[in-house]
This record gives sequence, C-alpha cells and structure tokens, in this order.
Amino acid sequence: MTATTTEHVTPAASAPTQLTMAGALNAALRDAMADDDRVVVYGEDVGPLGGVFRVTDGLQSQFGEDRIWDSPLAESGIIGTAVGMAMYGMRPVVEMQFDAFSYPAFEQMVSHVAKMRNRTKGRMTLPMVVRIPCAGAIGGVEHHSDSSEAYWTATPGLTVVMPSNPADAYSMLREAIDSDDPVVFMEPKSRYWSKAPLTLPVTTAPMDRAVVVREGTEVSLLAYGPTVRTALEAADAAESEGLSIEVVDLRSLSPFDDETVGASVRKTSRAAVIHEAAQFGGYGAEVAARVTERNFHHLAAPVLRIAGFDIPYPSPKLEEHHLPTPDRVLAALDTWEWDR
Amino acid sequence: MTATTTEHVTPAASAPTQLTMAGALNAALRDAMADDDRVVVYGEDVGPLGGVFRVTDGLQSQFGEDRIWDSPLAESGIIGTAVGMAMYGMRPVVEMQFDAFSYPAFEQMVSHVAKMRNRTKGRMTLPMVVRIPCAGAIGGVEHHSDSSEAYWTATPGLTVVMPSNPADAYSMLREAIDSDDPVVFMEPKSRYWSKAPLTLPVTTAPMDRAVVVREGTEVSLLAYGPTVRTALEAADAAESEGLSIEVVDLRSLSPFDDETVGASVRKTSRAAVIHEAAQFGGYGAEVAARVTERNFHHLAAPVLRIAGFDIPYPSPKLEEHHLPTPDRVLAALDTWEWDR
Amino acid sequence: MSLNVEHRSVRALPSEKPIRLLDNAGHAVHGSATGGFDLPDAETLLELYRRMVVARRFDVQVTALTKQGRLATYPSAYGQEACEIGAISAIEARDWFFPTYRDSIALLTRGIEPGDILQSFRGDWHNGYDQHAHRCASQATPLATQALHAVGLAHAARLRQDPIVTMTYLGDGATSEGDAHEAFNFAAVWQTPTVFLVQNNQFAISVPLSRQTRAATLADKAVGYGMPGFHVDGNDVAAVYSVTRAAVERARSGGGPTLIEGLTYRIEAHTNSDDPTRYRHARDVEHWKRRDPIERLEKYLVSEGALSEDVRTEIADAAESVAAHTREVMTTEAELDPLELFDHVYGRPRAALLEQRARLEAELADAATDAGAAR
Amino acid sequence: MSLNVEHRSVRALPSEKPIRLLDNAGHAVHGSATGGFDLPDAETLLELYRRMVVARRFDVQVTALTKQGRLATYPSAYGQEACEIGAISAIEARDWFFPTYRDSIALLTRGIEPGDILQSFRGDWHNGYDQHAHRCASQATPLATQALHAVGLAHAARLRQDPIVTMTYLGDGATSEGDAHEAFNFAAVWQTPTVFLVQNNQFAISVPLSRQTRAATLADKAVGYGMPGFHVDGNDVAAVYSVTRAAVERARSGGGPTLIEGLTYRIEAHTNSDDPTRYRHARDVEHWKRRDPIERLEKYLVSEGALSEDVRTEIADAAESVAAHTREVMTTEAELDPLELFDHVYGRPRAALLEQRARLEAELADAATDAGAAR
Ligand SMILES: Cc1ncc(C[n+]2csc(CCOP(=O)(O)OP(=O)(O)O)c2C)c(N)n1
Ligand SMILES: Cc1ncc(C[n+]2csc(CCOP(=O)(O)OP(=O)(O)O)c2C)c(N)n1
Ligand SMILES: [Mg+2]
Ligand SMILES: [Mg+2]
Repeated sequence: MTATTTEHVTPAASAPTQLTMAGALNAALRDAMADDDRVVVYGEDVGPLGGVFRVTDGLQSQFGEDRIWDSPLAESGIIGTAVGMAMYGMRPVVEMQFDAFSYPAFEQMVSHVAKMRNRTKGRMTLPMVVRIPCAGAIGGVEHHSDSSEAYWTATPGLTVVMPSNPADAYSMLREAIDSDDPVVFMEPKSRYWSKAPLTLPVTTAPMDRAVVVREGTEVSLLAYGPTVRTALEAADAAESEGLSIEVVDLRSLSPFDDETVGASVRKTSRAAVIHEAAQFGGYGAEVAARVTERNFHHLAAPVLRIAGFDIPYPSPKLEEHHLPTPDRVLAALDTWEWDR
Repeated sequence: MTATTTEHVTPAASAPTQLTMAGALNAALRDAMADDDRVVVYGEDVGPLGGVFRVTDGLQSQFGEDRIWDSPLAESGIIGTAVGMAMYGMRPVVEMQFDAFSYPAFEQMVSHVAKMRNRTKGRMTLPMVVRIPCAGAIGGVEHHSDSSEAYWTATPGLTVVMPSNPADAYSMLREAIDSDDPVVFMEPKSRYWSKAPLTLPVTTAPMDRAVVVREGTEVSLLAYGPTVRTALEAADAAESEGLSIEVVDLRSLSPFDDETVGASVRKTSRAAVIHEAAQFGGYGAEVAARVTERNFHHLAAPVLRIAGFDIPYPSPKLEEHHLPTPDRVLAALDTWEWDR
Repeated sequence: MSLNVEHRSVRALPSEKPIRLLDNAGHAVHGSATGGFDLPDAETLLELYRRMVVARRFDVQVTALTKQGRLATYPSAYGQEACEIGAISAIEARDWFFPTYRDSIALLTRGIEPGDILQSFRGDWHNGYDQHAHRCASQATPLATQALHAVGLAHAARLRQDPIVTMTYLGDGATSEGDAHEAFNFAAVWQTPTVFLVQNNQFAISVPLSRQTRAATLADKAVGYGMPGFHVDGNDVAAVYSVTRAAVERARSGGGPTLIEGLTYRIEAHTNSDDPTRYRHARDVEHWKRRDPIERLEKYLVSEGALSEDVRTEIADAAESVAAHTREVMTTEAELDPLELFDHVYGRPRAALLEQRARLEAELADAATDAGAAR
Repeated sequence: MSLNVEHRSVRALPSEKPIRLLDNAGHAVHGSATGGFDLPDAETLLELYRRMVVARRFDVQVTALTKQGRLATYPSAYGQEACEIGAISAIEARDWFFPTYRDSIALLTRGIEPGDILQSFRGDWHNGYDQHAHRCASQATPLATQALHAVGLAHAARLRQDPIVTMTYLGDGATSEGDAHEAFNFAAVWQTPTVFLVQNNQFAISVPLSRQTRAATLADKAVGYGMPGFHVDGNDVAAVYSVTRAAVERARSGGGPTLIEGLTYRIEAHTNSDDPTRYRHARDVEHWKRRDPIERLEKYLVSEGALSEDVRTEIADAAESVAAHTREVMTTEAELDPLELFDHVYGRPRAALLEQRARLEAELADAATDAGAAR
C-alpha cells in the first residue's frame, strides 16, 4: 500500500531549482513540443502574450506560429477544431481561459470529445488535452473563479486530472499529452505561483493515482488541487492538538483511485473530502458516496464534505467566506462523535 | 410526516379521464397560457408540429404566433433570448428538444440563468422554464437519450424538478411557470405516454417536495422520473418475497427534500437511489452522500446507487442492458448484509 | 494600424439567382445564370446519373425497411440527390468527408457498405464504418458540430503540407447554430482547405427557412467571413458538381474555404417518426417532385444521346442489386455483445468499469442459465 | 415553394471605407464618405463633447484608483469614447442597454452613480446598480452572451407593442463567438428593434483583428443575416451618433435590427493585469493617440466657435468633480455582509442553504468573540 505514497518524485539528476506551477507547466509544454511535433498548442492569447497566466510564455518564439498560435475567440470552435486535428493524428493541447469560458464548448466536450472513442469502437481516438485554469481564490470578478470539475467528471469518456504542486503539474501534463485519450487538465489558478525545488524532467506517480501526501492515523482528508494545501495546513494545526490526519491528494478525479483512498480510509476509519466548488452536486458527492459504498463497515462516522456553499461563486471581497479554510476543516471534524 | 405521502391529488371535481403525461403537460401549458398572457412558448418545432413529442400540440392554433412560435435552430439563442424576455417581465417556457441539445446553451444556463438573481441581489429575477424531454429507454439513436440532470443540479441558482406521472406533470409544470425563478423542468420521455385518470386542473404536492408513493418498512427506494416505475415494480416483486419496500418519488432534484427522504430512511434504515444516468458523478452521488451525512447512525447499510453504467448511453439495441431494471434493483439489495 | 489588410479577400455578393447548368427541362443553360461554370462532360454526367439512381434506390429501400421496423430511424435524402451525390463526387479518396445523419447516400457513393452505414440507424452501435479507411467521419447528429471537425482536420493537414481537402454538409437549419458560425470563421481565418455545402432543403424538421434566416440566400453568409459563397440550384447535379469541384480545387491549391448553398427540397418526412402534413402542403411536395434532380439529368442525357436504353437498364439493375443487398444485410440480425459496452470508453481499462462489466457478465450468465432451465 | 420571399430585405455591402462626418483635423466631411448621414447640430455635438470629456476623466481616474489597488480590475475605454458615448447618446431613457465589462463610461453617461457602476470591479458584489431603474443590464463578462438578452428583451417589448429599442455593445473578438451569430440571426428573423454596436478596437486582449476575421469589415457580417450593416469611423463621435441614431429610429418604427461597426482603438491595456507591450508596438498606440476622438471634436467645435473657453472650463470642472466624487466613493470601504451571500440565490428560501447560512453566522460570531477577547 506504499506504492503510491509520498516518494513519487524520481531522484534528481542535477541540483533542483525553484519552479512555480506555471513554470512547470510551461516546461512540460515546451518539452512535449520538442519531443513530438504532433503536439500543437492553441487558444485565446496563448501566442505572443503567453496566456493570461503566462503558462505558454515564450513558446511561440521558440516553436513558431505553426506549432502554437492564437485562435479566433470562440471556445466551441477551439474544442471542435481540436477534435478534427486529433482525428488527423495531431496532439492538440488547447486552453480554455477560465472554467466559465469552457461552457460555450460544452456540447463539443460532452457530445464528441467524450464519446468519439466509444462511438467508433476505438477505431477513432482523440489524443487531445483541454487545459482549464480552474477554481478561485485569486480575487477574480464574476465568472473567473468557477469550479467546473463536477461537469466533466459526470461525463463518461472524459479523463479529468488536477495537479496540486509543480512536480505533479509537470509530470501529469506530460502524461496527459502522451495519452491517446482526451484529458481535461485542470490547473488551480491560486497555485500557479506556488513554488517547489525541481529538477526537470520529473516523473511523479501515474496521473490516474491518488497519493498520500501526509501520513496520519485518525482521519483521512481527501483533497485535490487548491485544497491540498488547505488539508495540509489543517493537518499541521491538528497535530499540535494531538489529532493525526492523513492527507490524500486525489490528483485523478476521473478515474477515482479507489484503492489508494480505500486503504487510507480503512486505516483511519474517518474521512472528509474538501473542495472549493459548491457542495450540492459537487465532485465531493461522488467521493463521499463511493468511499462510503466501498468502506461502510470500516467507517466510524459519515464521510464529511467540506466545500463551498451552495451559492454562485462570490465577489472578490467575499470569497474568503466561501472557501474552505483549515479552521473550517477542523471545525467540521469536530462535528463527528469521537470516541477515542 | 404524512403531509407529503400518497394523497397528494386534490379531490376531483368531475369524472376523471385518462390522460397521458404528454397530454397533461399540454394541458398545463394551455391553462397557464390562458391564465397569464405573459406566458409565451417557443423553441424548435413547437409551433405547427406541436413539438417532436407533441407536448405543444394545438397551442399555436389556439393562441397564435405571438404566444407560441418556432424559433431559429439554436439553443443558446433560445435560452439567451428567454433571459431577455424574462428580464422584460414575460414568462417564457422554452423547449430543448433533447437533453443533449441543451448543451449548446450551457453557458447561458450556467453563467446567466442560474446567476441573474444573485448577481443583482434579487432586483432582477428570471421567471422562465426550460423544458427538457430527458433520459432514454425510447430506442433513440445517439444523443437522444442522455440524462443531463447532474449538470443542472451541480449549478447553484437552478431549480430542477422531474415529474414521474401525469398528475405531477400538470401540477408541477403549472407551479414551475408560476415561479419567479428559473426552473429546469425535466420530462422523462419514456413516460410521456403513460396514462392516469385525471380531472384537471389538479394540484399535487408542492414541486419542492418528495412524496412517498408506496409505503414500506425495510428499504427506502429513492427514485425520480422514469425510475419511479422501476422502483414500484421492484417493490411489488419484493413484497411477494416478503420484503417491504418504501418508494419515494424525489420529484424535486434541487432543492432536495431532506425532510421527507430522511423520515423514510430513518424508518427503514436502508436506502438505495435509482437513476438512468451513469453512476459516476451522477445525481445519485449527491443523494447517497447527503442521506448518509444526515442519517448515518440510522443506517444499517451503505446507501446503494443503482444506476446506469459509467459509459456513454448505448445504442437502441443495447440500452436494455444499461438501464436499471426491477431485477437489478432487487439483486443490488441482496448485496447488503441483512440481519433481520 | 494593425489591420492586416493584405489578408483581406475580395468582397462580393453571391448571385441571388441560383447558379444552374441544366434547367428543369433538361436543357443546358447558357449565359450569366451559369455563373461562369462549365457543364461537366457527358462521361462525368453519366457517372453522376448512375450514382444518383443507385442512391435513390438505396434510399427508397431503406425507407421501406424502416417502415417495416428494421431500423430505429432513417432520415431520407429523397429529392436531394443532386446535392448529396454532386458534391461528394467532387472530392477524392484521399480527402475527408464530414456528413450529417441525412447523408447516408453520400456515404454509399463514397463506397461504404450499406450494412456499415446503417449500423447506427438500425440501433446496433453508434457508428458502423471505419472512419480512417473511408476518410469519412461518423454521421453527426448534434447540428453543425461536425463542421468544426472538418475545419480542424483540414488545418492539421495543412500544417503537415498534406494536400487534402475536407468537405462537410450542413442543413439550412444547422446554419443557425453557433458552431456553424465558428466553423465558417475558423476556416476563413486559418484559410483551411474546406468546402461547406449547405443543403437548403427549406425545412428544419417542421421549421421553414423563413423562420431560420432573413438573408436573401444562405450563401450570403460567406460575405461576413471574407470567403467566396455560391448559391446553386441544388436539384441540378451538374451545377452542384461543377461548383463544388471548383471549390475543391481552389482549396487544394491553397485558396481557402468556400461556402456553397444548394437550394433543394426534402421529399420524404424528416425521419420516419415525423408527420410532415402538419407543416407543409402536399402541393409543395408535388411542385418539387416535378423538379426531380434525376429526371432532369436523365432528360438531358437522353436528348444528348448519352444514355442508351441498355445503359439505363444496366444502371437500374445495379441499383436493384444494391437494394437487394441492403435488404439482405438489414434483415439479418447482427450478433451484439452487450459486454462490448465497456470496452471502448477509454483506451486504458478502468478498475471500476471492469467491476461493472463483471456484474453485467454475471447477470447475462444468470439469465442464460435461467433460460436454459426454462427450456 | 416555401421561400418566404416577401420577408427578404435589400442586400447591400457596407461601404468598405468607414463612414465619417468629421475628419481627424476636425473638418466636416462632405460627399460619399458620409454615407449620406448628416452632421448633428452644434448643440448636440457640444453635449457629446461634454459627455466624452467627463467620461475620459472618469476613466482616467478609475485606472489610477485601480493602480492604487482600490479596484480588483478595470477595463478602460480610453480612446473609445466616440463609440461609447456616441451610441449610448442615441437611445432614450425608456430604451434598454446591454453593456460589456468595457462599457463603464457608457453607464456613467446613462446616469448611473460611479459607486454603483464600480461595485463589481471593486469586488463588492457582481452587479451594483438597479437594472430596472436604469434600463441597463449588468456588464456582461461572458462574451457576446448579452447580445441575446438584448434581442430577447426587444422581442418581448415588441410583442407588448412597447416602442422601445435595445442596444448592445460587443467587441471585435466577441463577434467570433457563437452567441454573436445567434443574436444577429434571431434579431433579423424576429425583426427585433435592436442595435448592435461592435466596437472594433482591433484587439481581443492580445489577439489582433487579423486573427479574428478575414472579412473586409465586421459590418460585412450583416449581409449574412439580411440586416443593414454600417462600417463607421469609431473615433468620430458625430458619425457614431448619427448612424446609431438612424438605426435606433428605424428599429423603433418597426424596421428591425442594425449592425454597426465602429473602428477604434484601445489606448490603455486590456485591464490592469494585462501587459500590452507583449503584443503591440508603442508606435501603434502613438498613431492612434493622434486620432483622439475628443480632440477631433474639440477642434471642430472651436473652429466653429461653438466651444468657448468658459464652457471648456465649465466642462473640465464638471469632469473634475465627477473624478473627485469617484475618488471619494472608491476610497470609502463599503460595509459588506457576508451573510447576504445566501439571500439572493433563490426567491424561495431553501432549508439546506439556511443551514449553511447559520453555520457561517456562527463562525462569524465566534470570530468576533475571539477578536473581542484578543482586544
Ligand atoms: C444541436 C441540435 N439541436 C437540435 C437537434 C434536433 N434536430 C435534429 S434534425 C433537426 C433539424 C435540422 O434541420 P436542417 O439543419 O435543415 O437539416 P435537415 O434535417 O433538413 O437535413 C433538429 C432540430 C439536433 N440534432 N442537434
Ligand atoms: C466566453 C468568453 N471567453 C473568453 C473570455 C475572456 N476574455 C475576456 S475579454 C476577452 C477579449 C475580448 O475582446 P473583444 O471582444 O475585442 O473586446 P475588448 O476587450 O477589446 O473590448 C477575452 C478573451 C470571456 N470573457 N468570455
Ligand atoms: Mg433542412
Ligand atoms: Mg477588442
């Protein structure tokens, strides 16, 4: 059961340098483009501007306009043409500028991207990656902080992953680009500027595995993307109060790594899932439901969901009240009946 | 706790006639249009054709083209203009021809329909109804049998309801049209031709309430739309084997009626939710998660989800294998450890 | 200033009168009505005739089989053969085609097996032919979505200096969708080698063209994208062929996309579950039956002495044998394996899906045992 | 046949040269370049000048406040005042306006309080003004979506025989979205009283117009919808006002929608978080600064003797006082009640949401107690 624990970073060859998640993603794109000329990148403002989050910074000057270019401003057009490019055998990596701006492409995503392989009995595959800078906590005005993962994970045929740190960002994006199936690659905006010492290239755990990022014995916190940090902070705070929390970074939202999560939950007997999105119908519902289904008799308490409120994402000055904080996580754990 | 049990049909004034669900919906539209001239109906083929399921049959000849008309073929256009019409004070009732054809309107639904009231602190409301003939089991070719409810229920700001029978169809559609907030009104296609004796107008339970449609003591089956019949058939079959099943028709998917469902589950101590949509990330996850959260110590077994497989909806000749059947429901209940 | 003026193309309104090379009486048209396009040679026209006759016979056969319940649904193209066959005949085997549900006869012309084309309408599986082998996408149901795929594939080929062309068909109704607009625009901005054929059969299910657009012609839409647009008599296969052929050549030589509208009419119902008496007059259908695209070409070929009675019989026989073959494959039930439902959702197996597969497998085994016991 | 010919409108290409009534030197233009539109009278022009000067001062003030961190973001319209003010001045109080994030100065001109306009950019709440009171929708962020709302509201009014007009602004980039297409088409088919103003500022964030369209002008798009289109010098407020005014009048009298493109330029960054040096040359910005819309009108008014030094001072003072007022409201923190987050999601209270509200209320009370204890 330790196959997917913390040691998921391959040994560094040379001295590591501090890299942000945005930088790691940029490097992953750069390396993938250099390794495979079928990899092309396009979207809104990804060219000379380098993307509004600078994830594609410098790539156009390195690879030229035939490998990375600015498309017209139309998300359905971006995804729909990427389907055609992938049908031809290219490996398009396209960007949706924010979660909410992927919605115009919803039909292409659900009715084609997700269904093409199955429709054709595997004769037509779509090796494409849809990058979505996701979630909030960046002081964004309306429509800039949505969490769209529940829409994608509810759609059979899509693979949905979300890294929480620079090493995973690099490794998982490389793996997503190498995948013969479409991947929704969600990038937590609030973590873009988080740093870690890295030597590239780095290979972390496979992108379909969850990883135990902190061991503990009494509670399993299941987190992904931006809430992994929240969970770790909560775990640190709890430790000083004598509560031992294990933190699992889900990483892969679809598929869900039942094995790694199940092992953690069976060890601790209590679990809570944390996400920014509204609780009702959120991805946490799937996590809670399946963890309960599969581990009911190991559970000492219901699986908690610590999530955003069931409201549209708030304006910048109010978002702090909406987002799950370490305090809120610990307060939620207090609602359990503890009989230690 | 009996306020919302089976007697939810008001006493009939005159002799009831057999009415299909499609007929009841048609009558509801007709009566709403007659009662309130702000009610207008449009969409694809709703005029002379009367809709591909004939739900709007005869309405254009009765009310004229200024009250009900065929729009251009563009779903985002339909929802987007309905937003504008509702802003003016009309009460548009628009039709998406099938779940999958609502996807082009996803951005309008999520970024405006769901958010307008909140955005404006309640100063601008959108009294509109989006009718969606939903789900499968009608031998439809690809894209004609999707279940889209998980997308809408994951979106704060939307009210989502689904009737399972003609009386509710009438009553809930009237209530949806009367609502000052947008309602996603999902109509299970496979039940359009199901009949019930009815005298109109009929008022059933409020549209935000679940209803116990069959009393039982050992298991609560939580169903909605097309699976209510499945649940009732399973309950009948189980009765002959000495198992007493209670069936709850959820009716309102968002909000969820925690009270009625909780009461049932606390009585029976076992629950299963049944839906056609794929299980992973489906609406049943929310049901299972919240029922567990709120009733954990009353549960003798995990809440089961009996749902479609995690695959795109199959072709007509294979759909029978995908859909939850009464047999599959009963087989699922057998997986529990029973210690009666 | 940043306007990239050298990128701009010539602006011109498509002619409002549809381009026509053969009139309804089967006479060759001369003068400005031809839009400067030449009548194809007799050999080409004869081949187009043959293809249309076979296509029509196939279409009639499938409609009949559908009425007998052998298919879940079938959207007929009866009356639209000039568009369906004229345009598909203008591309080559190396080119890619992106059809809709209505375009089964174009697929037949492209050489796809009837049984493979009809797998989806029969309800066996969503798509029954090998897209790569035929360079033919699946028949799109979500309207206008396939047009973007056509543009994307064309752009990929262009980046690879692969001189292929993509062609896609759309209905008049589909032009109202956002995806149609985005496809036209991406194609024009990227200058992809793409030919858009809008089959304006004047109805979107029950909705007439007047509720779909206020433009004088659907080809007018080309102006807003800076691409050439042509409004063509869609019941004149000679015109459809010549105009699409020219567009294909321009596309192949780097000249970018073209939008072509073929004005035609759907004689049959939208699909078998439609009731067209609710929205159109029998006299309109009669009017359009008198403009039959096959009869028109036949009159011309006969008057030119290019269609002998022998050849006519030979073509009719070929059509009958396609019909017979279609009947045969469609009356044999295909063996379907429900477990295949799980096998193509993802390339990499998912544990949870394998569990579901095993559950269905056990169910099927139980059912087989029960059936055996009952016997 | 079913083509509803009487519904068709005249087909015409918009003039490729932008319609202009005042040239950059402030001279009145004569001849065909005016497109037949008349220069507004001096009183009107003076009022437009006053509004532009106030708008510019406000815009500059808000950009400064944003740099000081008082706003989360602000998309400036510096340089686009002729479009922003010219068009909004062409509608009446009873008409409805559907703006984008860029159009704050049009809202100011419409009489909305600076503090109310800026509530959203300050981060207090998503929308800060009363839409009904001002007949002004919220500033749309999802591109082109508001255009459909404008069409829907116009159609509703038309059904009610309420002679109002709706106006919406879109950017050049937004015209690529499917919703723009659907809005143009619904408006044309339904003949709604709607005026679409495309502010072609030649960039969508960093993406230049040449990557957005291959059309000669964005007004050309009108052709494909059978609606009139006008390509206007968007730095000439006289032209923008006259052309939009004519479109508003035609719309009000039942003549249907109009598409107007104003060719202009955004002088500032896209928003404060943008870095325009990455995608455009300083010399382009300089070029467009020399075509300033306010200076142009000022030259004309001065040369006509219609703008005295006194009036100029009076206008400058008025602009200063708007700026001062804006500074004042924006440097006072608004009292925000986090519990209001729950109060407007639905009209009918939801039990589960009230539980969440109670939870936050308790949290806030705890925090207040802790803060009190700490003091
Ligand atoms: C996005 C979408 N919306 C609605 C439908 C339902 N639908 C199927 S065919 C059709 C009419 C299409 O008309 P047109 O584009 O003119 O093509 P035709 O059927 O006449 O060939 C409609 C509304 C669909 N398939 N896709
Ligand atoms: C649907 C959607 N996609 C992407 C964005 C992100 N975005 C905001 S403004 C902008 C550029 C818009 O350009 P344009 O329409 O020309 O308007 P301008 O900002 O120049 O006024 C983009 C891509 C958005 N707001 N909405
Ligand atoms: Mg049609
Ligand atoms: Mg712009």
